[in-house]
Amino acid sequence: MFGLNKKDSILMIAVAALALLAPFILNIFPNDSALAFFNAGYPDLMQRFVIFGIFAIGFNLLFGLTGYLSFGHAAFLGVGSYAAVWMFKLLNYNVVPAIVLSIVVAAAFSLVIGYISLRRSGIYFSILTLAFAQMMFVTAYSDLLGRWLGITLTNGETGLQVYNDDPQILLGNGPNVPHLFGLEMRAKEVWDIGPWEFTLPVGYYLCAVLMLASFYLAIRIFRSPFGLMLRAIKSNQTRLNYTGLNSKPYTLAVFVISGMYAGLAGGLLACMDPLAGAERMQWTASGEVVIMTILGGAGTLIGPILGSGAIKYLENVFSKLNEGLLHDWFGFMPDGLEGALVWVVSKFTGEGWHLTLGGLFMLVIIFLPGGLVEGGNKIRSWIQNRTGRGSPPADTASTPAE
Amino acid sequence: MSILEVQNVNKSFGGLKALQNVNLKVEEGTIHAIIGPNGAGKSTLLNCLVGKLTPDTGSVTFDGVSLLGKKPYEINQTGVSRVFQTPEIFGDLTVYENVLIPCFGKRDGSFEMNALMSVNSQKDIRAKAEQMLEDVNMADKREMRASSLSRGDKRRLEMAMCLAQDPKLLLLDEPTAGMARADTNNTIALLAEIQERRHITMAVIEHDMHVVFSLAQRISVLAQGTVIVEDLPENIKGHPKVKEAYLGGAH
Amino acid sequence: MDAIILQLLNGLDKGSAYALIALGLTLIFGTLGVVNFAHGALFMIGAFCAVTLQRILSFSYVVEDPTQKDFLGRPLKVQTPYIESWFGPDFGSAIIDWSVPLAILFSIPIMIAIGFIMERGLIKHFYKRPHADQILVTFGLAIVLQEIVRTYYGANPIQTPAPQAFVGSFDFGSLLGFDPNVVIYPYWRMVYFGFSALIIGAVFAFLRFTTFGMVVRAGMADRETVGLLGLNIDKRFTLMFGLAAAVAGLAGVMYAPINAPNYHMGMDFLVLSFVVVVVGGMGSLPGAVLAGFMLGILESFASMNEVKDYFDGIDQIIIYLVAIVVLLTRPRGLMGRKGVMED
Amino acid sequence: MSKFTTTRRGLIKSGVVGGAGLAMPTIFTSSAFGYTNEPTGSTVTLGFNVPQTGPYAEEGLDELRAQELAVEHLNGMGDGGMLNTFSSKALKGNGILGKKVQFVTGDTQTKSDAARASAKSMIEKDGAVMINGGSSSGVAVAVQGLCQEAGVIFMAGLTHSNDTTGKDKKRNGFRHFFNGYMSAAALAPVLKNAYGSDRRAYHLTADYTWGWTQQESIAAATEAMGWETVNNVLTPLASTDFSSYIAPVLNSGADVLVLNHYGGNMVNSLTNAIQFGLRDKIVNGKQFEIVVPLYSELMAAGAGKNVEGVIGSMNWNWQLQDDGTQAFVKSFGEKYGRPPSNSAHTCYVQTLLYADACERAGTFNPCGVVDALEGFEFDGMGNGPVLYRAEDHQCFKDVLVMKGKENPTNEYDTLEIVEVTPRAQVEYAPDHPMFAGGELGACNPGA
Repeated sequence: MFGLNKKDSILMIAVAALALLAPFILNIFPNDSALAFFNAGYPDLMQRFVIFGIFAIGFNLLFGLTGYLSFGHAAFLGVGSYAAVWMFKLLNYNVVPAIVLSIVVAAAFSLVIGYISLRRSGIYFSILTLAFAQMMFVTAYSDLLGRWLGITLTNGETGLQVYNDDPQILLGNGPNVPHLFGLEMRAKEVWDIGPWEFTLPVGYYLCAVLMLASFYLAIRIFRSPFGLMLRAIKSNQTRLNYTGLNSKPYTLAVFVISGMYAGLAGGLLACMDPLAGAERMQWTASGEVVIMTILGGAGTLIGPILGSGAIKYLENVFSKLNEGLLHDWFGFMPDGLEGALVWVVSKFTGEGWHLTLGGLFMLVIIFLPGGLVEGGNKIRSWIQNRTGRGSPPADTASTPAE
Repeated sequence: MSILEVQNVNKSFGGLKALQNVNLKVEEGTIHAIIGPNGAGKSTLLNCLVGKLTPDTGSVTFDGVSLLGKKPYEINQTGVSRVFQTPEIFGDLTVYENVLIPCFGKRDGSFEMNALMSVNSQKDIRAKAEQMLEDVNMADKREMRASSLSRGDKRRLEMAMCLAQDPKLLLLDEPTAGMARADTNNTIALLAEIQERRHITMAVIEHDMHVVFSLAQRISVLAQGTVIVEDLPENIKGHPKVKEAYLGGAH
Repeated sequence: MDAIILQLLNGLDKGSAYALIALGLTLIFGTLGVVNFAHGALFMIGAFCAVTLQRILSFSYVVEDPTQKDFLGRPLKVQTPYIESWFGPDFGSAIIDWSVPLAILFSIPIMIAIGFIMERGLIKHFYKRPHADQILVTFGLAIVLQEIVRTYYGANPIQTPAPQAFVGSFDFGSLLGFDPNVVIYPYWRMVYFGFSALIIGAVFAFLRFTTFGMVVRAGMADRETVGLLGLNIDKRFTLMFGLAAAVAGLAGVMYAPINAPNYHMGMDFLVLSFVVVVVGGMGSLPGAVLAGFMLGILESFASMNEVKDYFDGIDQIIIYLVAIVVLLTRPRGLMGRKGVMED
Repeated sequence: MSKFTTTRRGLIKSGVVGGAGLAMPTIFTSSAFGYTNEPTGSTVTLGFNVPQTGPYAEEGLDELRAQELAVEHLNGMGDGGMLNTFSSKALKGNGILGKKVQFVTGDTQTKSDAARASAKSMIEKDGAVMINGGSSSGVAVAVQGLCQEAGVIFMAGLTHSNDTTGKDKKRNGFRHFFNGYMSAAALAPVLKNAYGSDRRAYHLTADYTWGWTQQESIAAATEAMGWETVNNVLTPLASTDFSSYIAPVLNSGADVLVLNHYGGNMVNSLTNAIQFGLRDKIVNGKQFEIVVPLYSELMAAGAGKNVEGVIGSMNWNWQLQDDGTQAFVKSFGEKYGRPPSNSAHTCYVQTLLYADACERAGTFNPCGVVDALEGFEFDGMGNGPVLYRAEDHQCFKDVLVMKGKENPTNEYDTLEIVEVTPRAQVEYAPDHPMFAGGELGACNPGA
C-alpha cells in the first residue's frame, strides 16, 4: 500500500487509527469517575503528543539511523516557532504560510549548523550542536540579535507574540486566531456519550494529519536506499569510505531533513498557541527529545511516538497530582496509613514529578535498552512462549561473533 | 603493463623511518604478494596506497593517475578496493543489505538522494546483489545479521562487497589471518577462482607462506621499510636476503 | 590594567572550579570509558555535605523565651546549639563557624562511599553499553539525586558562610605597586584557588608517582593490555571512581561559601563542564585542567565592560563560541587523543 | 487536614444530545456556551498555576499554601482570615455564588511554554474559570495572553515587570503585585534620605525583560533626585558567579550598587558583592551602599546575613500592623507554622478578590468579573485602601520600603519595614511612557 510492504502498512494503519481515535482512547475514563484525572483527551495535551511525536520522529531519522547524537535539536524547533509567529505578525493568522516558513527557516539553520558540525563525529559532534543551540537560546532569551539590529526579534524571555498593532497585511476580516483558511485551530467538537465526554479539536486533527504524513515519510526513508546508506554510516563508516562513498552528503541531508521535522513541530506549536518562548530552545529541551526517542526505542519506527507520548503524559498529568487529590483517593484508608501513603506517593507526584521522570528513565535504560518497543517485544514473545505458538524472528537470533 | 606504481616512497613517524625508498610495480591481471617480517612496514605501505596515510615523499600512481593526497573514498572511486585484516563489514545490517550498499553506490561515488525509492524496487541492482552472494556461496545466509557470521563468512562477505564494485585492483591485507586451515584453503580457492574468472589485479599482504606460494605470481619482500627483493615465487624461496631478513632479524 | 588583573584573578578562580569538575569527569571517562552526566550532581552533593555538617553542628534545643514574641504573638522559641552548651558559647560558635573547612574531612568518606555505590551499583553495568546509554542513565541519576536533595533541603539557596577569619579581601595591588585597595581579592576565593591547585597537583602526583597511579595510567592508555597482564584493573577503577567523586565533592564543599548551594547547582555546571572536557580533549587530564582555566579566564574577560561595549552579549556566548572554534581547528580538542569518542 | 472532592470537569453542554446517548455533531461551533467553562454543577474550579519545580519552587509552594487557605476561607472553613476584615461583604463563606470552590494545580516550571501548557490543561481538562499565581514576569505575560484568548480571568501572582500592565496588558488579566516603576517611586525618597542626593550608582541588571524595565525605572527615579548612573551592566540569567561583574565596580568611582536581580541571581550577586567587601568601602568620601530594588522574604533568607542594612522594596510584609494583615498572618501562621511571604499574600488576596467580584457581578462570566474588578476600591486586605485601576488593570496601594535586619532573631525575621510609601506617591498616569504600547482590548468570555 502506497509503496509500503505489508508489515509497514499494518503499522501505518495502526498509527493512523490511534491518531484519529485518540480523542476517544485518551478519554477512556468516564467524566465523573475518580479515574477521570488520568484522562489526557483534551486539546492541548493531544496536540503536544502529536507535535512532539513529529519532533521525535525527525530526531530519530538522524539519531536512530546514523547514530549522530545531536544535542541541539530543540534550536530548530525554536526557530520554527519564531518563524511561524513572525508570519502571523506580518501576514495574517493563516497557518499555511506559517508552517511553510517554519520548515524553510529550520532547513536553512540546520543546513548551516549541520554543515559545520558534521565535520566532527562522536561526542565532538554532540558538543558542537549543543554549543550552537545554546548560543541560539541565549541570543533569543536576551534578544541579542534583535539588540544588535535595533529591533524586537524574539521579545526575550516573555516570548514572541502577536500584538494588535502588528502589520498583519493580509488580515482583513479574517479570524484573530490561527486558522486554516477560516477554520479556527481552537474550534472543537464536543460529544457527550453517556457518562463520557469526548473533545475533537480542529487543531489536533491538523497536527495529527501532518504527523501521519511525517510518519509515512519516515517509513519510506527507513526503507529506501538512502536509509540503507544512513544505517551503513551508523554501522561502519570505515567500510563505507572504502566503498567509495563520502558519508558527509548523506549525514547532512538527513540532518537537514530532521531539522525540517523539528521546524514543522515548532511551527505547529506556534499554530496551536501563537507564542514562541525561548525556553523551547534550551539544552534541556534538546535533551528531552533525546530522552523521548531513546525511551521509546531509537532506530525503531514507532518508538519515538511512544516515547514522546509517555514523557508528555508524565509532565502534564503527574505534575498536577497534588496532595489534596491524594488524600481524596486514599481517604477510605485508616488515618495513619493514609497519611503515610500520601506522604510517600506525594514525593513522586505533583512537585515531585521530576523524581518519577528520572527514576522511570533510569529503569528503562537499565532494563530495556531498546526502549518501550523492546519492552513490547519482550511481552509479545513471552505471551507467545506461554501459549506455545510462534518462535522468535530469525534476525533477532544473533550471537556475538568475536 | 603495470597498473600500480609506487616510486621512492618514504614515510616516517617521528624518528622512526617506516618506509624508505620503496618501489613497487604491480602488473595488471596478476596476483602480487608483499611479504616480510613483523614491523617491516607492510601495513604502512598499504595505508599509503589507500589514502589512510600520505607518504612524506615519492609517488603512488594507479592506472596513470596519482593517488597522493586523495581521500580513501576518492581512491576507491578510481577502482581500488580493500579487504581488511579484520573484516570491515556493516555488522548491524543483514548480509543481503551489506552487498546492496556497494551495488547502490555509484562508481564515481556521487550522492543520490533516493529517499523515497524502495530498496527492492530496482531489479538490476537486486539481481546483482544476489549474484554476488551466489559468487561467494552465501546466498543461504542472506537474511542473517552480518555481525553474527563466522570469521570466514565475514571475509567472504567483505570480498563480495568489494567485488560488487568491479574493482580494477583488489588490495588484501592478510586475508587468511586467524583462519582455520579449511577456511584458509577455501579462501585460497575463492581468490584463485576470482582471479581466473574476472582477471582482477590483486595485491596481497600475507604472513602465511602457504597462501603466498599458492597464489602469488610475483612477490616483493619488505624488510625494515625497504623492498629487498622482488621476484618470481620460485626465486624467492631460499633467496639469501630473504632468509636473512626473516632469520637474521630475529636476533 | 587593574581591571585586567582583577579579571585574570576572577578567571583563575572560576577556572579552578571548572578544572576540578572537568578533572573528575576526565578521570572517570579516561579510566572507565564512561560518560558521567551525574558528575554535576556529585559536585552539588559535595556542597550539601557542607550544608549538612553546618546543620549537624548547629543542632539545637529549644527554649521558650516569654520576653520575646514570635510572629503570632506567642513566646519566641529560642534555639541554642547543643555544641555551644557543651563547649561554651565562644568555642562552640567557633566550631560552627569553621563548619566548611571541617566539612572537607566530613565529605571525603561520604563522597568516596557514594562513588563506590554508584560504580558498583550502576555504572559497572554500563561499561559495554553505548555512550548514549551511559549519558542517559547518568542523566536520569542526576535528576533523581537532585530531587532527593530538594526533598530534604528545599529549592531555596542555603547560605554556608566561610569562617570569619576568611572574610575580607587581600590587597594584591599593593604588592604590584598599585594604590591601596585598587586590586583586592576576597580571601576565600584565593583559598579556593589554592585548594584547587593543591587537589589538581595531588591527583597528578598520585597518578605519576604511585604504582597504583601507573597502572591506572596504563589502563587509561590501553585497558585491554593491562587486563592481560593479570592485574585486577576493575578494583582499581572502582577506587578511581571514588576518587573522582571525592574530587567533585571537595570542589563542591569549598564552593559552598562562594555561592549559596542550591539543589540545581549541579545542572548549572553540567553543560559547562562537558564543554570544558571536550575542549580540553576527551580523556586528557592536562587538557581538562588547561581548558578549565582557559575558559574561566576568557569568560571573565568577556564580561568586562570594555569588551561588552564592543560586542553586546559576548559574555553569554563566549564559552560556546570558543568551543566551536577550538573543535573546528583542533578536531580532538586541545590535547585529545585520536579515536576517543569519535564514533 | 484539608479535604476536598476530586476535581471534575464542569459539564459542558454540547448542543442536542441524541436519544440513544449519541451526540449530534454541532459542526465546529464554539458559541453554544455562554462563556468558557461556565460552571453548571454545584462546584466551581479555580486553577493555581505556580512554579513547583525549578529555582522558584519554594515561592510557588508558598503561593500554593496561601491559595489553599483562601479556598478554605471561601468555603467557610477555618477562621475566615481576611474575609473578616475585607471592606466588601459580598462573600458569605458559602463558596462563590453558592457553589463550592475547588481547585486544581499546575507546574509552571518558570518557563513560558510549560506555564501555558499547564494553564491550558487546567482550562481545557479541568474546567478552571480562573488562573491564579506564578512567579516571574515572562510567565505572567505568557499566561495572561493565553487566558485572554481562552476567555478566562487571569490573576497574575508575583510579576514585577512594567510590561505586565504596560505593553502586554490584557482585559482579562489583573495584577495585585506592584511593579518596577512603583518600586522606584517608593525607593527614591528613602534612598535620598538615607544616602543623600549626590550619589553615583552602578547597575547590574539581569538580562531579560523584567530586569530591563526595573533598571529603567530605578535609573529614571534616582536620576530625577540627583543621582548619576555610572554604568548599567547586563548579566546573563544563567550566571552563577558574579565575580567578574562585581570586580569592575571596585574602581568605577561608583558609590552605590543597584542589583536588578531576583531569585538565585540576587542571592549570588549580593553574596559576591559582600565578598568583595563593597559594603566596607569608602568611595568619594561616602560609605558604599547596595540597593536591591525588589525583595522577597525567601530570597532574603537565602542571602542570609548578606542582606543586613541593604534597602529594597516589597509589595506587602507580614509585619504590617493593620487588621487585614494580622488576620491573614494569624490564620496562615496557625495552619503552616510560618509567616506568609508577599507572593503568598498576593495570591491569597487575588483569590478572594476574584470570588468577591463574581459575587458582586452575580456571574462567573469573565466580562462580568472584569466589570466588577475595574475601578474597584477596597480596604482591609493589607496596605491600606487599594484601587484596581480600570485603564490598565494595575493595582495601586501603599508600597513598603524594607531593609535587611541587623540582628535577625529567626529565619523569618530577616527584613524590617523602613517606610510605608503612600499610594499617591507611587501612582502614575496610565499613558506613562514606560507603560506605553499595547492596549487592554475587549474582554473575552471565550467559548
